[in-house]
Amino acid sequence: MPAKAKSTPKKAVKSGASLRLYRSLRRIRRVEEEIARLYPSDKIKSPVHLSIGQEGIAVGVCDALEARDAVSGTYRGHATYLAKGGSLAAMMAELYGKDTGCARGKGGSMHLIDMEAKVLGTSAVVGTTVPVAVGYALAQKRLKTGAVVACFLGDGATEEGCFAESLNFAALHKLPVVFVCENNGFAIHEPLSKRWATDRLCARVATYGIPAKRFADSDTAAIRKHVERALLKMRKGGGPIFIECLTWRWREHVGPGEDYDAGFRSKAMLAKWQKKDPVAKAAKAVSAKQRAAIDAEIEAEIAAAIAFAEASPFPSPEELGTDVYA
Amino acid sequence: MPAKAKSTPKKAVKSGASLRLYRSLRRIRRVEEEIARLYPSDKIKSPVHLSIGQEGIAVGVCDALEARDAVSGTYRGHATYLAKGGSLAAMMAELYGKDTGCARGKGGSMHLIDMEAKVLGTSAVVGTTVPVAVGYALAQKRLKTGAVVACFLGDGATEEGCFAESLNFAALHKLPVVFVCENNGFAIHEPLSKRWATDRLCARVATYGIPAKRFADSDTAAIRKHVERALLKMRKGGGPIFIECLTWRWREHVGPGEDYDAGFRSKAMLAKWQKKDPVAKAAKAVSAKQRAAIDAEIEAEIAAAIAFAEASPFPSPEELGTDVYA
Amino acid sequence: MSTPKPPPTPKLAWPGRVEDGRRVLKYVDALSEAVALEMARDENVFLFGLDVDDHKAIQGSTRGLLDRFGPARVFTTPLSEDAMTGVAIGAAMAGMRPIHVHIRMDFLMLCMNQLVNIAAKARYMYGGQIKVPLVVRTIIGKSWGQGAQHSQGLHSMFMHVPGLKVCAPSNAHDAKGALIAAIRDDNPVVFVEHRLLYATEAFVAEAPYVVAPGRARVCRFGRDVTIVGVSNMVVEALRAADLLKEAGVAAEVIDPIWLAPLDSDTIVESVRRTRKLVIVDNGWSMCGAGAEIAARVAEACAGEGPLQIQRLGFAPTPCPPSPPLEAAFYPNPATIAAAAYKLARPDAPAWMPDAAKAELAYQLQFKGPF
Amino acid sequence: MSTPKPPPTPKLAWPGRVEDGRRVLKYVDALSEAVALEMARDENVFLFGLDVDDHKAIQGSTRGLLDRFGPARVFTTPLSEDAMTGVAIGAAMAGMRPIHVHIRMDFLMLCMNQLVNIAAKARYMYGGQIKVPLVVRTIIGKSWGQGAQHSQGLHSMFMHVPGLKVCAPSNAHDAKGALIAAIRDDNPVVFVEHRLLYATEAFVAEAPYVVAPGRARVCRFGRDVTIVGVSNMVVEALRAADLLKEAGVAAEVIDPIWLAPLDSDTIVESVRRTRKLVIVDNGWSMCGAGAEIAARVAEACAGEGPLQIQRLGFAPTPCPPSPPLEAAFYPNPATIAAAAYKLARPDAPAWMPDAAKAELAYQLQFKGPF
Ligand SMILES: Cc1ncc(C[n+]2csc(CCOP(=O)(O)OP(=O)(O)O)c2C)c(N)n1
Ligand SMILES: Cc1ncc(C[n+]2csc(CCOP(=O)(O)OP(=O)(O)O)c2C)c(N)n1
Ligand SMILES: [Mg+2]
Ligand SMILES: [Mg+2]
Repeated sequence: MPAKAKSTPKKAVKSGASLRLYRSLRRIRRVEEEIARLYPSDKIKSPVHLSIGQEGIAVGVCDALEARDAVSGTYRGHATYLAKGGSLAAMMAELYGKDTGCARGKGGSMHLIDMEAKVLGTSAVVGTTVPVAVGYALAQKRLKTGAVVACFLGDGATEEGCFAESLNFAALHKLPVVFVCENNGFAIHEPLSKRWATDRLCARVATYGIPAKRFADSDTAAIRKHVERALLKMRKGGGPIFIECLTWRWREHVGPGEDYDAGFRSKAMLAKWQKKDPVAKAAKAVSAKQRAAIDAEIEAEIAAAIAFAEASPFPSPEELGTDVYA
Repeated sequence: MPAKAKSTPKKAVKSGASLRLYRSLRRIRRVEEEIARLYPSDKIKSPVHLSIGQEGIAVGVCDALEARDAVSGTYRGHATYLAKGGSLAAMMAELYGKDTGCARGKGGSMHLIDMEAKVLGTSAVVGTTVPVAVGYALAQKRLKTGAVVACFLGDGATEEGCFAESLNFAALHKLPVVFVCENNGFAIHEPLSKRWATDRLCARVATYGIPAKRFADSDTAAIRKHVERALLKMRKGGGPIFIECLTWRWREHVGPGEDYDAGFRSKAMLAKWQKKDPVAKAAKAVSAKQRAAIDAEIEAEIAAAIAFAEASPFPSPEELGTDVYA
Repeated sequence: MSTPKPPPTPKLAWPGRVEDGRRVLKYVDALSEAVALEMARDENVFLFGLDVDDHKAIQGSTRGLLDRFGPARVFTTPLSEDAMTGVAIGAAMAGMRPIHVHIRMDFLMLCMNQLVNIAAKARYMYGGQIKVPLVVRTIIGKSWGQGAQHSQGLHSMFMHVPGLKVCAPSNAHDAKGALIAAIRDDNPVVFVEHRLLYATEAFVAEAPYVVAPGRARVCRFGRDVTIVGVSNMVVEALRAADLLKEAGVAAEVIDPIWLAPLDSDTIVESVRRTRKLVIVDNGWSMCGAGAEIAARVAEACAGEGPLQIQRLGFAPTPCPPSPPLEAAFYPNPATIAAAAYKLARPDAPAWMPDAAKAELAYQLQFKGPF
Repeated sequence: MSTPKPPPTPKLAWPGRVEDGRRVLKYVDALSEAVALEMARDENVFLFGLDVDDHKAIQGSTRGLLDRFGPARVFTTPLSEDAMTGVAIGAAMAGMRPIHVHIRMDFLMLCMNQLVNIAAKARYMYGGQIKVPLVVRTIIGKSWGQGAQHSQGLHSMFMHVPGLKVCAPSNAHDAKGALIAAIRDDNPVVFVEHRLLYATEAFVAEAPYVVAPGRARVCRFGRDVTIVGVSNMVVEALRAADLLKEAGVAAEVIDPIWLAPLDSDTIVESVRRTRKLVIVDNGWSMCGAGAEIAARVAEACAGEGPLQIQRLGFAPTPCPPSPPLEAAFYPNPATIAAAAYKLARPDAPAWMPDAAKAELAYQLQFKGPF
C-alpha cells in the first residue's frame, strides 16, 4: 500500500494500517458477539442481523475512506456503522431502545445512523438505501464536497429493480459511489440458485460503464487497496465503481444463533470460510503484545457502551409525537 | 427462410411470405395514416401513439408466431395489435370510444386488447406490461400450451427496474418469451444520451443468459427469420431471447403530426430512415398487380372499419359501473 | 432459531386439537389448510413469493405446502416484488390462480404500480375480456422493536382503489373461509393477516367453506355502544367489551372481515340503535378504514339525530421500536374501553380500566361461536 | 404539436396580463414562477424528473427554468421513478432541496416504497438526525379519453401516511404560494396539481409569498350548506354555488388547499353553522379525502344534533375514456348543486340545474379575491 496521495499521515505507516484494520475488525466482531450473548436476556429490543464473518468487507472499504466520505449500509449494518466510526455507545443504546440511542429509540437495530460520522441511515426494506446513497452522492458532486459514498448492499438487493435503475443513473451522471455488494450467497434462507439466472453480476454491472471487480474471498487488505486506488480517480470525477465481495454469514439471518441444523446450507462451508476469518487473518499482522493492548481497550469500550445503554433512560412517552415532521 | 418446422403450410411458400409481409405492413401503415387523417375531426376520443416507420418490427416478429402464441405491446401498440391479428374494426371503434370497441370504450387507444387473437392488453404506464407478459409465459409453461409470448417494449422501458427484474425471472425459469425492444432512440423527446449510461443493452441482457441480438436497421425479413429460428429452441424449453431493434418514429410522440420543428431531433435522420422504410421495401418483393389487389382490399377493410366505428353506438351510461369486478 | 422438525406428512387438513368434540385450529394453520384444500381442488392455484418454501415457511403459514404440492407449485422468487406482482397478474390473466405471499405488508409499497394500475383496472379497461383472479397474502407485523418499516397496516390504500377487494380476518375460522373465498374470487384480493393473530385458535371445520366478501359479523351484542374492530383490533375490542361489561356498559362488537366490499349496512344498523360508534383500526386513522366507516355512518344516519363517533388507530407517527413508545402507539383494550365508556356515559367521570386486566389480548382465545 | 417559439428570455417573474392594475397569471405560469423564485433564492433547490427540460416543459409548467438555471439544476432522468425518488431523498438528506416532477400522478405508484417507507419516516426513524426537504410535483390528468391510468387523484394515499405533507391548490394564487411554501418546508411534500387548472387565471403577486400548510380558505360565505372542494373540484363547487344561488340556496364553499396537515377546524366551524356538508373530491370516495373530512366533522360535532353529510367523488370505477362514461364518472357543477340542494331543502322536490348552465367550469376564471 503506497503512501502517496493519502492525507492522513497514519495511513502512510504500514504497521499503522495493520493495527487499524485489526482493531476495527476485532472490535466489530466482539461487539456482535456481545450482542449475541446479551440477546437472550431480552434487554435488546430489536431484531439483530449479525455480520459476524463478513466484517472484512466493511472494514476494508471504510479504511480507504476519509472522514468526509459517507457510507450507506443495510439492516445488517453494525459492521458498516462501526467501521466508519459510528458511535458504539449510541448504537448499543439504540438496540436497547433507549433515548440516548443513535435514533433516540425510534429506529432500532435496522435503522442505525450517525451523521456526524457520515453513516447514512440504514433501512429494513431491502434495496431502498441504494438510490438514496446515489442521491447523497449526487449532492456531493453538486456541492463539490469532494466526498464519495460507499453504498453497501446484499446479493439479494441486486435483484430489486431499483438497483439497476441506480447503477444506470450513477454511471450516467458519473457520481462518486463505491457500490459494495456483500454476496453471502443467501437472502434469508434462499440460495442464489433460486434467485439469480446467472452469477455474472460483475459483467452486467460493467455494461453500464462501471468498473466492476469480484473478490472471491473478500480479503480485507485487498479490498482496501482496490478501493483506495479507485478513489483517486473517482474524486476527480471518474464516476462509480462496483465490487462484489463473496463472503459467508456465520450466524443465522436474524438473531444470535446459528442455522446449520435447518439444513439449507452446510456447516462444511462455514468451516471453509472460517479458515478465511478476517479477524484471525488481521491478528497475524499484529504482535501479541499489541493485540493484548488493543483487545483490552476494546473490551473496556464495549463494557462501557453496554453500561451506558443499560443506564440510559427509555424515551418518555411524549417522545412518541416528536420528529414526525422537521 | 426454410420451410421446415412450420405447421402453417402458407408459410412454406416464399412468395406467400412476401405477400403476407407486404399486406401486413401496408395495412398497418394505412390504418395509422387514416387515424392521423381523421384525428383533427375529433372523432377519435383518445390520444394516439403512431408507430409509422416502426411497423417492420411488429410484422417481422408476429409473422414468425403461431396463432396460439401471444403478443404484449405498448401504448404505441397499433402495429403489434394488427400484426398479430387483432380486429381492426374493434380497434377503430375503441379509438372512437364506442361500445363495439375491443375494450368496449373503456380502454382507449392505449389499452388495446384482443384475447381471441392472443393480443394481451396494452398499458399506458411504461414497462408495466413486461412482467405481465412474463407471467403469461409462466402460465403457458405450466399449462403446457407450447405457446410463446412476444413482449414488445420501448427503449425507455428498459430503464424501469421491472425490466431487469423480469429478465432475471424469465431467464431463471426458462420462460418462453421473445423480448423485443423497439429502440427508436427517444422517450418522448428525450434522447438515449440523457437516459442511458451506455448503449450496451444487448451485452447486459446477455449476462442473464438470454441470447441477445441487435438489428441495426430492423429489416422485417431478418427479424422474422431470427425469431422463427429461435422459436424452435424456445418451444422445447430453451428459455427467453431478446432482440433490440433500432428504428425511427417518423411522427411525433403522441398525436398525428411531426415534431421536427421542435428541434430536438433532425429531419435528416427521418430522411435516412425513410430510405429503410419497411413498407416500401416489402412492396418491392411483390408484383405491381399483387400490390394493387392487396391495396384495394386494405382500403376497403379500413373504410369498413371506420364506417363500423362511426355507426357504432357509444356505451350507455349504465356501462360505467359494469366490469369493475368480474 | 427453532430446531427444525422432520417435514410434516403432506396432508390437506391439520389435526389441530379437539375441544367439545370440535377441532380447534390456529390461525396460522388455518391459512395453510385453506391453501392446501384449494390447491388440491384446482390445479391452477399456485403459491409463490419470497421464502414460501423455506423451513420457516412464512412464520409457519405455508407449512406443508411444498411437500404436498412440489416446487413447481410452491416456489420462492428473486427479491423483485414489482415484477413478481406483474408475473402473478399475467399468470392470472392466462387462467391460473396465483397466490402471491409477502411476509410483511410494508413490502406492498413496491407492488403498488402493478396492483393499482394493472390488477385493479384490467378487467374494466380491457372491456371485460380478461379477469385477474389473484390473491396477495400479506402480514401486518407488530411489536418487539420491529420499527417503522415492519409494522404498517396499509389496507386503506387498497380499499381506496375500485377493482381490488380487501379482506382482514381476525380469527382462524374466518382466515380459512375468507382465504378460500379469496382464492375462488375472480378478482384481485389483498388478503391482510396479522402476525399476532397467528397463534390464536378458533373452532375451524375441516371441510372447505367460504366466508364470503361483503358480510360483516356482529361478534357480540350490546345496546350501549358499537365498537368496530379491524383485523387484530377485533380481538382487542372484544377484550375491551369484557372490561366495559364490568363497568356496566354493553358494547356491541362488529368485525367487518372484508373491508372491500365493506358491509357498512350491518354497522349502520347497529349504530342506528346505539347512536354511539367507536372504530378501532389497525392502521393510521387519516383516510383510513375508520374514516370510511365513520363517513358512511355519518352519511347514512347522522340526519336522524345526535350521533357520536370516535376513531382509534395507530398514533399519527411512524411506529417506534422502543417499548414505551410502541406501547403508546397502538390502541389497546384499555384505551378502547375508555373511549367507548366516554361515549356511552358522557356524564360519568372518565374511567380507565385496571391496567392489569387490560393487557394485550392475544392470549385470549377467540373460538367463535359462528 | 404546437410550433415552438424561441425560448423565452429567462426571467424570474412572468408578465402575465394586467387587470384592475393587478397582474393576472395562469396557474401553469404561477408554478414555474414559484420554482424560479426559489431557485434564484436558494442554490440548493434543483428541479428534475422525466421531461422537465424538453420543449413542452411539463405542459408548460417548467417553462423557462432550463434557460434560466441551466442543465445542472434542471434535468431529465431515465424512466426510473422508483430510484429517482430515492435519489431525490438522498440529495435532500444531504442538504439540497429537490423538486421531483411527475407529469402524471398515476406514476407515483412506482414511487410508493421510497415515499412511504423512506421519505415519510426518515426524520422520525433516524431520531431527528436528518430531514427530507423534498417536493414531489404531480399532475392529475383528466378528460378526453386518457383513460384509467392517466386520470387518478391518489392524494388520500399520501394523506394517510404520517410524515408526508400533501397540498392541492385550486387556483394560480395558491399554486404559487403553496409551491413556495412546499419548497421551503423541511418535510416531503406531495404537491398535487390538476391539468385542467393550468389555463385558469388568478391575481398573483409578483413577489414571493407563501400559502402555508394547515390553513383552509372560505372561498364563499353562505349559511345554507357547506361545500368542501378538493383540487379542481373547488372550481366546480364555486360554479355549483352560483347555480344554487339562482335556486335561492346560499352555499359556503371551502378550499382546504393543504390536505395534510388538514385544517378541519375551518370546515367544522362552518358545518357547526350550516349542519349540512357536501364534500366534493377529485378522487375516489372510499377512504378518500372526503372520508377523512366527513369523519372529522362527524367526530367533532355530530353529538350536537342532526347533521347531514354527503360525499361526491369519482364513480367507484376505473376512469373510462368513452365520452358518455367519462361524463358520468366525474362530479360536475350540476351534480354538486343537486346534492347540496337536496341537503339544504330536504322537503322541496328534487332540483337539477339547467344543463347548459352546468357545464364544466374551467372557462370560469377564479381570480380571487384573497
Ligand atoms: C423489499 C424487501 N423484500 C423482502 C424483504 C425480506 N427480507 C429481509 S432480509 C432479506 C434478505 C436480503 O438478502 P441480501 O440482500 O443478500 O442481504 P443479507 O441478509 O444476505 O445480508 C429479505 C428477503 C425485505 N426486507 N425487503
Ligand atoms: C412509468 C411511466 N413513466 C413515464 C411515462 C410518460 N411517458 C409516456 S411514453 C414515454 C416514453 C417511453 O419511451 P419508450 O419506452 O422508448 O417508448 P416509445 O414511446 O419511444 O415507443 C414516457 C416517458 C409513462 N407513461 N409511464
Ligand atoms: Mg445475502
Ligand atoms: Mg423510444
